[in-house]
Parts: sequence; structure tokens; C-alpha cells
Amino acid sequence: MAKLVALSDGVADLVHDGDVVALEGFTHLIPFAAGHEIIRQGRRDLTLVRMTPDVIYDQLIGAGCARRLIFSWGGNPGVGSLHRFRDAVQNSWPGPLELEEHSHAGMANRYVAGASGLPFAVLRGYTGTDLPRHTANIRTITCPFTAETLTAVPALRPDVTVVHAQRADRAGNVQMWGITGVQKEAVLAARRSLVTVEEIVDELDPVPGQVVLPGWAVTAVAEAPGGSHPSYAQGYSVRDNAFYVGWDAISRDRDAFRDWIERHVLKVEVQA
Amino acid sequence: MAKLVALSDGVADLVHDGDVVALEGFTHLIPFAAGHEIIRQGRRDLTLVRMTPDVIYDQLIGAGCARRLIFSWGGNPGVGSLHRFRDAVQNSWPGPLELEEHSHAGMANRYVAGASGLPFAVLRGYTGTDLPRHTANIRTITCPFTAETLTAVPALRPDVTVVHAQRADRAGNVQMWGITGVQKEAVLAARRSLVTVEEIVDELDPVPGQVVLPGWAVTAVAEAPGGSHPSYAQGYSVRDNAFYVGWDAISRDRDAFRDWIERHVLKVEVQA
Amino acid sequence: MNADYTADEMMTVAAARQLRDGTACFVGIGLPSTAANLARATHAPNLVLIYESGCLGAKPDRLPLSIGDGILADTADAVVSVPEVFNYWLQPGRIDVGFLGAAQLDRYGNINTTVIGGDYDDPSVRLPGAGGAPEIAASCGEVVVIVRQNLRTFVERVDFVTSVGYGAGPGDRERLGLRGGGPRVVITDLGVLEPDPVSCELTLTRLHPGVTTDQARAATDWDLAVAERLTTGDPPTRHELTRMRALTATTRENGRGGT
Amino acid sequence: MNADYTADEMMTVAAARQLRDGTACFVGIGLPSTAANLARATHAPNLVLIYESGCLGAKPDRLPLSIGDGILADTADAVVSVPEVFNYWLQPGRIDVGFLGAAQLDRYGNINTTVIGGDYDDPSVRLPGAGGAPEIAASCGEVVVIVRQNLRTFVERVDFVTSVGYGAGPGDRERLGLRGGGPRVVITDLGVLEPDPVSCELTLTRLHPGVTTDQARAATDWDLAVAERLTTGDPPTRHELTRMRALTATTRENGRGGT
Repeated sequence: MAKLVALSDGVADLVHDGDVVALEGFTHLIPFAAGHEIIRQGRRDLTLVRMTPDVIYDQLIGAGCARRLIFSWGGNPGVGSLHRFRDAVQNSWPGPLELEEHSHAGMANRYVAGASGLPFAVLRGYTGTDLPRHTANIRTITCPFTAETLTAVPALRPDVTVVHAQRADRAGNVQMWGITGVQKEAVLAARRSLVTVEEIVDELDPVPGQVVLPGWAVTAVAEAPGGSHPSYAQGYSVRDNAFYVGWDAISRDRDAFRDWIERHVLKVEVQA
Repeated sequence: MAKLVALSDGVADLVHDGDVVALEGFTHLIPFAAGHEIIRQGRRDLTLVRMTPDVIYDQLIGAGCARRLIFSWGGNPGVGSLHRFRDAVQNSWPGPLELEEHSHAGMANRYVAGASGLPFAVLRGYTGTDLPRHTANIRTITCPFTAETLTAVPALRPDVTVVHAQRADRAGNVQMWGITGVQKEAVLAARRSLVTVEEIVDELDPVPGQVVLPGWAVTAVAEAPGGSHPSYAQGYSVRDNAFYVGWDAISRDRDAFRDWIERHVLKVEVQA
Repeated sequence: MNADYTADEMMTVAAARQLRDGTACFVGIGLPSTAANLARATHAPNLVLIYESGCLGAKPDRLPLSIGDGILADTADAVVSVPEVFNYWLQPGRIDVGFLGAAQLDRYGNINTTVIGGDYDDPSVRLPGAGGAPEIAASCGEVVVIVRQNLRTFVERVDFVTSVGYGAGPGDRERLGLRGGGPRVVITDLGVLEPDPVSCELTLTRLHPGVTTDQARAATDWDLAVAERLTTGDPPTRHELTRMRALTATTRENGRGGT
Repeated sequence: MNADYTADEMMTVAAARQLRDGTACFVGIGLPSTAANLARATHAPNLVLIYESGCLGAKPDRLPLSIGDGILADTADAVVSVPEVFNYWLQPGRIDVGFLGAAQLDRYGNINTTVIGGDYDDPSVRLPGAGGAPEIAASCGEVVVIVRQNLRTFVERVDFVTSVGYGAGPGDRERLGLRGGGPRVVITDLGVLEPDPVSCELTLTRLHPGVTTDQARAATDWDLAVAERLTTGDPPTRHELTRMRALTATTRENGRGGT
């Protein structure tokens, strides 16, 4: 059964310096509150994994938590570039950022392999692109039946995966719905997992489109209402599109960024 | 968009002599009505594919429709053996039946590969068993990253897959819920598909646990209320366990079997 | 034998006792399902039952009549697809205990549920086949086998290896790359067998009340090893019998029992 | 140029017209999403919109603000996981049209959305990267590209091949084993380019009203081939403009536009 914990305790227990950490959520249900807690606790040298490193990873990268990024699309969706990500790649600020770059199909299948206890996944992907020239973790494999050549990518096995969901019950069973992205695979691929939820309830009433993660497959659950803002939690909140637009200006400037982190992350009163 | 058809027309159009045919449904939602229509239309030389060939395949085999069976568990669940299946294997009655035998994990992954447009699937399976000595379609594959040896099975691509579901709308979108087994993969792996449903409705109200197959991914839909009897359709009917028990005696005897097929399949008045 | 309960009831109770509360158990239909549900109804209320139909954490209040019984979906924490239950749940080793039956079993716990007699292409008896068993036997943390003990079943050499126990002996599971621990215990209608820690050979370690070593030997087609410290198990308690009979009674009302 | 509409509006309308009713279209965010939703709001009401967030058959009544906008899930025929949308829906070739943007495009329709200038490890500009594009470009029945035409974008050679068009020319897609047909058409703010049936080179086949061949040549960093029978497209109809502006207006109310 998953342990019910305070978010700060969950991050302290499960996310360590140097870890391979995946925060997932595909536009919807992005675990911003957990990301901010990681910044507050000053984690360093993380290998950050995420299909779509968007504003949350821009913040973690700018705050100096990351040494390496494994990803497939790094932008501010519907707005433009991630300026902290670009500053790290182009100018090594606040430190160098190693990249391991994939396509969405490759990343999704890497999580699937991790969740499946397999060392690799097979797909039709990357062929003819320049990605394999820069990413060692893309190889070819031959079908033992047809001799056709396909692409192989190795399993992703994060030390810890963090996701946000709508609800959990007191046994730590987690329920999410709407766009659920790659979250199930990311949790099952990881050695440890932390799920933040809008609320903890006595009973998980079934919801159409739900994905349920049994409590015995999750390490810890923390209540974090609004924990996906400025992303959203279907049924609980709507996306704060203005924030994403506003982030462009904040993140363009190192000082504006530092000031924002100071005021909105570091100096925030956190509930225990 | 899927065509809405009468069951007899759907079977006539989509199931041909010599085809590779998968009827799927894992205890729940077994497409008995469609199977009976295949018997009535006198199909021959079919390669029947199914993870759990139970009473419906006992009937198809005994009626002489099948030349070959690809499967992973052939029994009467909770009752015992399939006597028509055994008679075909042990005594070639009513004709010889070639077997290609797998495990559930292997069959499920063969459908997954078929649905994914890949020529094969990788799993940890079969190792150390006698299955690979008798089934050519089980091979080994080496991980290009870890050099670990794993098992490969080729994709299943049935000519036609037949499944039963609770509902469809008039655009042929199909909705099923409860235990949905391997049906999505079996439909997507096939070149053509026929879905029988309890009812065709104007609007598919969302249901927790639903799987929806978009109409543009299905070839034809036929209304067949009660079409999974003696299996069941959650929300519409319960399993007729007495039938499964009674089948043991009927199927033990060739004449009793022929008589049953005559009275309950061949001479049934079918709605157009 | 005590007239208060049957040998099958003793076997089911002994099997149920093997399941620890809070663990996750991959349950085959028939005797394993009865025993697993009895465990949940007695000492292991938080036993997580996993059925290959895709039901995770099913909590049926009667015995399911098949692995796809509607009551499993209705009461499960999650219902997933069949590919998912094998790929995401069984294969990575998330399941603590695999609970299997057998048509034949050999001294190394290898299981046959495929063919008996003749050869594969022309067998004397064609059995249902593998189902989920090969990968359950390979990937679960440990395996519990429940099977009636007699000369037809307890054979020197299985006619077909459907599911691997310890192969030909020590080190074979490792050589094959099987990641689960293999058979921890075999529960029969006569007693309990456990693999010798060194030789991996199934060894009679416990007899059910009223059963003798000679009876167990006579029901085994190989030279049955007997533990030095052979014990006798406890008979079913009144509570166990009551709960088991309540479970099987609800099943009989709904059709045939799950054996 | 006609003052009634902008070049971007003409481009969006021309792109929308490329989508045939009843087909399935894999939609990227930004210009492709605007054009696909305009097509659904005008001549192609049964266009099936597929977003990489897992929404199959989304029917938004406003422009989604991201590929994971809640309105996509709310209105979809089915919402599936991200691995499923790539593995079961895109990879097997079930999607008729892939609708892509580009930061750089070359004469063979190869697309760069990864890095510009310098080298990969020390680029002048780091772009978002591949996302779903490499496999969309590989597996869809055909690809429609929508991109503004200028010397920065229409380059002799892309700095990085993120998504393959026709590679280095005829036969390359087949040699690479790419099963989709590749770029069928490129829609820009100046006109329309289509691959030459023999050489696969993108050829200017149509100009938007008021645009000249010289303008198109001046906005292309390679020696642009021009079709012998160059045509001029129709301007946006009143209906198209009204529907497009209604779509973008609902979006502006909800935040920033999807470009």
C-alpha cells in the first residue's frame, strides 16, 4: 500500500541528489507543486526525464537542479521557446546541461519497456533522421522472422517518477482521468513513485476514462490541491494559459527568473 | 466509418473459406452468435485464432469449419476438457486439426505486435518450456543494449477479427466495458473486423472502464442482442453457467453434438 | 481421516494458509481460486488477487466461476487489458505469488498441462495447454502449486514441460534467466512438499492429519524424499471450514463449482 | 495582397482546403491545428482529428490551446494513452494525413525543428526538438506541411533532419523503409509547393492571389523550381474567413492563440 505523506516529506524521502527523475503529465496534470518542492529542497545533479519538458522543467533547469535532460520536445506549448532550457544549452547557465534527445514515440516506448520489465523496446522510428547520430541510445534490431530492420531503444527506469492525479483513497489507490498521457507507464517503469493528488477521498467513485493505479504499485501519495497549476486537473481546474504566456517574459531574463523563483517557490509558505 | 450490417451479411462479406479468423472475448463478450453464423454459412478450412478456444471453438471445430488452430488454452472454463477439440486432435474427427500452441503472454503480445504494425513482439516467456520445440513461431532475440536473450513471437494479422460488444452508435463507434481482454488489439491487428453488439444506440453515454473503438477503425457492426450467450455481456446479461456444464455431456458424443448443432444452430430462424 | 472434512477441503485450507496477508497473488481458476478466496475470507483480508482476465485487486464475495467472471471486474481496484496484465504486471515481477494447478508434476516442480502419453502430435490425452502458466511460473516471486497427489500426477518425468519449476535441478532457473523464485511449496490432498534447499528436489515436509508417509510414497511415481523433521499439519479450523463452505455454497447456487 | 485578409489567413485557409472530409488527420499544435479545425468547421465536418496527447476524433468547438487541452479529451471519440496513440494508431499507418510545421525545410521536404546554426552540441538556436514529428512524417499516408516561406526557413540544406521528407531524392523513402507517402504538399504564406513526381523536388505549383513568382523565389534559399502550369489559388471565401475568425476569437478569449 502506498504511504500517505506530506509533499515535503515525500520529496525528501524519494528524490535524492543525482537521481534519475521523471515528472510526467502531458499538458494536463503536470506535477508543478512537486517540482517546486524539489527546487525548494535544493536537489542537484538530477537527470531529468520527460517527454515534454515545458515550464516545469524550465524552472528546475533554471534553478540549477539538473545536470542532464532526457526528452523529446522542449518548448512552451502554444507560446514558443523555453528560455531557461535554451540558456542552459546555449550558454551553460546556470550550469551545463547534457541532452539525450528522442522522439515522442521513442520516449513513450522507453517507458513501456521499463514498465514491462524488458531491457528495450522495438518501434518504427527515427529512421533517416539525424537523431541517431547524436543519441547513442537509438540502435537497430533485426526481426527474427522477417529479417526486417527496426529501431530499438533501451528501457527507461527512473529512480523516481512523480505524477499528479485527481484523487487517491486512503489505501493509496490513485485515480486520474482525462488525458492521462504516459503517466501509468512512467510510474510502473520507476523504482519509486510519488503521486500528488487534488484530494484524498474515502471512496474512488468510478469515472469514465479513468486510469487507476493500485496503491501497492505506488510508493507514496501526497495531497496537493491545485498542485498542477498552471497546468490543470480535469474536473478540478482549468489551464492558466495566461501564466504560460507570461512565463515567456519572466524566463527570458535571468534576474526576472531568479526573482520569480524567489518569490513564488522559495519563499512560499508550504503546508506540512 | 463502419458499415451497419445484418449479421448474416457481415459474415458473408467478411469471413471467407481459408481465412485466418480470430473470435476474441475473455470469458466475457464471446461472439457466439457470429460463430454460429459462420457454422450456418458452412465456412471451411479456417485457421481459427483465439487465446482461449472454449465452447465456441469446440462448436466450430466439431462443425468442420477449422483446419488449423492457433491458441494458448483450450478448455471449458470451470468444467473441464473440450471434447470436440480433443476428438479432432486425438482422432482427426471430423477432420485433422493442426495446432500452433502458445502461452497467453505470447498470444497477447502477438496481437499487440499486429495492432502496432510491427513484425514481432518481445517478451520474457516460454523459456525452458517444451513449447518452442513444437511451435516454430517462438524464437530468441538479443537485446542490442544489454545482450540479454529474450523471446520473440511474430505478429498476428488475422484476415478478420470478430468480437462482441455492448453497444455501438450509428457511425459504428463501438463501446465495451467490464473485462475487455485482448479485443482492442485483436480488432486493430486484423485486416477486417466485424463487431456484434447488444444494441445500436443514438449516443454512447460514457461508462467507467469503457474501451471505445472508433468507427473508422472497424469494418462492420451488426446488432445481435444476446449474441454472446452462453457467455455474458456486462450490464446486459449474466453468464449461463449451466450451459457450460451441460456442454460437457453434449460434446462428449459425436451424435449428440451433431444433433445439438442441427437444432440450435443450423435450424435457427435468423433475423435478417 | 476425520469425517468432519474431506481431503480436498484439507488441501484447500492448507493452500490458503500459504498466502500471506498484503501480498499480491496471481490466481488461476479452480483449486487456486478457491484457496486464494478462502485466504482472503480468513487470515489474509488484504491479499491482492490478480486474475489473468485483467482484474487487479478483485474482491469477490463468492467464488468466481471463471477467470472472467463479472464479479471480478465489478470488485477490482482496476480492470486492465489482457496484454497489460501480462506485460505491465506479471512480467516485471510485481506479483509476489503465482498460484498454479497441474496435471502432471515432477520431482523438480516442473508442470505439465499440455499433453499426456503418445507424442505431442498424437497424444493420448490432449489437455487445455499453457494459458498464463509458463510466465506465472517464470516471473512471480514464488510459486505455490496445489494438486491432488497420485501416481498419474506425481510422475518421474512430465510428458511435456508447460511451466518450469527447477528444470533439471539446481542452477537451472538462473541459467534460463527466469527471474522469479520458482515453486516454494506444493500442497496436495495428502500433505505438503517443499524443495530441498540444496538439491531443489520436492521433499515431503508435512502430512495432513491422519495421512501416513507410506500413503504419500504410494501416491508418488518417484522415490519420494521425506524430510527428517516431518510434521503433521493442523486440521481445518471450524472457522476455515465455515468460510470455505460458505464460499463454495454461493458458487453452487450460481452454477458449477470452480474446480 | 488584398486588405480583406492576411497572408497567414490565406495560408491557413489554403492548408485547410488540403484536408479531405472523412480522412483521419494527425494534428500538431499551432498552424496545423488551426487549419485542421477550420477544415472541420467548413468543408470537412467528418475529418477525424487525432492529437498526440491520445485524443482520437476530437471535435473542439474552439481552437485547443495545446495538444493536451481539456476540450480535446471532452469531445474525443476515445482518449487513449500516449504510447497507444503512437503504437496502435500512428505506427501501423492508420492515419491518412500528418499535418506538420517546420523551422527549416529543404527542397526535398526534410524538416528541422531541432537546432539551427553552430553544431548540435553548441547550436546558435536550440529549438524544441522532435516531438511526434519523425514518426508522423514516416508513417502517415501523406504529409501536409504548413510553414511561412522565407530565407531563414526555406534552406538549401536543413541543419538537422528531424523529420524525413524525400531524403536526398527519389527512392530514399523506400530505401529507409518509411511506409508513409511523404510530403504531398507544402502550404506557405506565398503559395503551394508540391513534389515533382520524378525528382521529388518541391516545386511551386500555385501562388496565393497577389503573390508573384519572384516573391516566392526571393523567399527561397535554393533555386526554386516552378511548375510549367503555375496556377493562382482562390482567395478565402467570406464563409472561410468568418469561421476561421470565429475559431481564433474563441481562443483569444481563452488565452493566447494557437500559433
